[in-house]
Amino acid sequence: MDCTGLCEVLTQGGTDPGLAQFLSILIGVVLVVSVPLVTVIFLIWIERKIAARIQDRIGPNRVGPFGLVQTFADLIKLLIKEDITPASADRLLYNAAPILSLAAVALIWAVVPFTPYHFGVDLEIGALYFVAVASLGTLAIMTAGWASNNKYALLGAFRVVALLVSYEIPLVFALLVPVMLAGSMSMFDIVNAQAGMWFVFMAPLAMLLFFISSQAETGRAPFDLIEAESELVAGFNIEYSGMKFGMFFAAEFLHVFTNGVLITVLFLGGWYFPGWQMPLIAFMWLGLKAFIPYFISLWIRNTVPRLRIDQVMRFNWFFLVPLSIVNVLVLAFLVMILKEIGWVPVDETGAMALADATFIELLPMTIVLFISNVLICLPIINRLRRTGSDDRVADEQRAQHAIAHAAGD
Amino acid sequence: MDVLNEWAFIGVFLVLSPILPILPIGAAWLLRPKRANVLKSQTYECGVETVGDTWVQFRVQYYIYGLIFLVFDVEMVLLFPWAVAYHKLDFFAFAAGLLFIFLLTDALIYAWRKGVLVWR
Amino acid sequence: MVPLSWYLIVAAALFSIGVFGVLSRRNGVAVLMGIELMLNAVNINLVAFWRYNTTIASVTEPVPSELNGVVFAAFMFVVAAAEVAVGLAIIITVYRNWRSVIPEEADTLRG
Amino acid sequence: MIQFDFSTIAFFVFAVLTLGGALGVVTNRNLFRGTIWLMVSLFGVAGFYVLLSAPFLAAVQVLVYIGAIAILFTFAVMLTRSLTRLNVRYTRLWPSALGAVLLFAMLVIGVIWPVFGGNEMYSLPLSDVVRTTSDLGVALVSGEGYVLPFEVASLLLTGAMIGAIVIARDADEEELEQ
Repeated sequence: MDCTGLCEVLTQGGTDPGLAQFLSILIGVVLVVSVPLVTVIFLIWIERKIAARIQDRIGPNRVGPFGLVQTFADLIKLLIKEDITPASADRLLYNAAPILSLAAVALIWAVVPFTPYHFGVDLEIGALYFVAVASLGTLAIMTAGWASNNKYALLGAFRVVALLVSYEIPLVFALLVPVMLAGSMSMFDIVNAQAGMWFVFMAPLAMLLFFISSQAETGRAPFDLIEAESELVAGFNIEYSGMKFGMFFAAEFLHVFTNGVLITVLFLGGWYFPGWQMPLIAFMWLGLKAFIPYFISLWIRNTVPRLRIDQVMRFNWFFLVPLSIVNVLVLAFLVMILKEIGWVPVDETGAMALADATFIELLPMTIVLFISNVLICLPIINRLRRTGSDDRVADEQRAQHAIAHAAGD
Repeated sequence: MDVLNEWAFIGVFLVLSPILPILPIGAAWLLRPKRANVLKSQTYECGVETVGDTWVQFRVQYYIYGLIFLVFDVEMVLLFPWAVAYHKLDFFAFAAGLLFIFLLTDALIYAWRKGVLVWR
Repeated sequence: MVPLSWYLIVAAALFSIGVFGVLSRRNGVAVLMGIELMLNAVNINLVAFWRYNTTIASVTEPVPSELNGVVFAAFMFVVAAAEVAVGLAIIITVYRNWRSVIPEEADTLRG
Repeated sequence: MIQFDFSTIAFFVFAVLTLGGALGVVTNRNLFRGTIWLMVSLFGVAGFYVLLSAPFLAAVQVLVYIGAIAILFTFAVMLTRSLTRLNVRYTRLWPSALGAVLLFAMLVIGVIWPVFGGNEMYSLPLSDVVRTTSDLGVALVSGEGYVLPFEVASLLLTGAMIGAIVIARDADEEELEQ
């Protein structure tokens, strides 16, 4: 095993090489883990402020300047809340579920490249790692629902799991697109391949699909019918109280921002920004760019009404899944043809290589791919619109029929 | 051995990341009031005592969604290497990947035509 | 690094536990879980033999046969998924029709 | 002989996870808990894949088994509901336990130890270099590689999906009629 950086310093200081290596890994892990930990505390404040502004309120403003310390006050409140475990629950699994839920989200951060020099680890299979780890969260929800030993919890868990697995298909198909363009699953290589041109311009549709399905993966509105906190029981976490309940929520808050970071890494060029490259500024760019999808996600959450489960499922299986498959097929086909006519930058072996290409070299390819995406989208949007209005008409007719029927009696 | 070094990081991460939620839950366990009684720890359903089994009968629909997901998930197993190698594939190999996707789309179209994808 | 035989011993133990599960349980779902264990034991063996037995001639020019263990294991995932999907579907249908999940009791087809 | 480095310790951790989880599967009376144990066991197997330098398979193992097959198992357990409360029902408990132990002993004493145990050739991997996922992709779809099994796998999945839908749908329709 190689021993560089901090490990090297420790070895020179007289530490045993094995121990030094372990220590350097441990310190790295602690640093990477602390990023989501610190972020989540401020995310909760930001999210409450934004939600309040959208709903024409002020939001937390009592504790500390601008209510900044509010989250800590809530944390202390949660710490001294009574925490009830139902008598009929499966104690071990009941307690394990919230831990697994938050850990699954935190694990994603291991592969996030913050700057060219600061990242947890650069796995060769980074993109697949992220999907695999995210699926642990699904299992956590299933476990929580079953271990609570409650009808509503179990039903809620079943519904949420059915929804999560359904939306994972377009998510993974959308993920194939940056992997194909970069020719690697490593998050680091994917960012590097966007040096000349961000993937959002080459594959806007893939980004849109990824965004919609990751919104569903977090269980946020308009896909929050399982939870529907304002009208139904809470779903799979109905029996949870105190800190364990808080952990499910922390996982959700963190997941939304994690998705923002992932979209930035996969589609918005990670740490790149035209004409300005420095390690620390790179970190700032990543954070700033991650806020764009994060803010849009909050915006949608606070403005779009909740959908029914049959609508959500129909939207996924009849629009998102076919669209994501068509998207991959069209992109694969077009890039193959563009390579034949020489519009795609290639390396000396004739393989596609976007990493070293400049903006100008990538422009023709990008324009063709962008137009193809728009062309795919147009009929789909039309179809969606027509289906929506048909549904509305049918609903209205049914309502009128019911009224007439009631009056006739 | 470089690869294993990377995975050692993931291994340590795997052990440490549960500590993130365990710390606050543990602190809460120390601080919170513990005055459990029989009424409090009953199942929270609607105020009335719980009737019957928790394991109510579920619909096969859930299973079918899970099933289609499983098939697509396994498809990913073979498609991801194809996507990674895509940039250096010749036309024949590329067409093999397309045929693979088409064959699976057949199954999806079948499910669509049979109407099992509609939530009833 | 541990020698190959250790992996084989673990795989053999996993396979034996799977056999025990298949033979001793009456519940169809539990039997399928045992089969999953056996399939995974086989997969460990495939990958272990591949890792300890393959010579890689040149780094830059991969030969497909240098990857046979991983490819076989990937196809095992396909087989396992197909088996679980159909197997569980049969168990569910048998349960709905006979109100039983014990394989021996669904014997209508017996001649 | 054997150095106790990082990978050896990891091997033992994963062995304990795999075999302990497997024992949990076959001894647990509750099927849902059995599913969770199965996942623990298969997670250990994913660890072995990492140690054997096949990280792609490890990620796939977690993705397919924990992400999909576990969900399918829990759905099936709930759909065949009354069984979760069924007392553990073993048939031929002792004969099958004896059979499994004999099988294990036969494999270890008869095959693994004589053939691979003392053999120096199998104490270390033959080559340090490993193939990447990109090479795997080329091998899967190239003409001299595994393109035929690749397409057959797709057909198999299609067949399995259609078959399972046909089988499961009967039960669903019956239920809707009631």
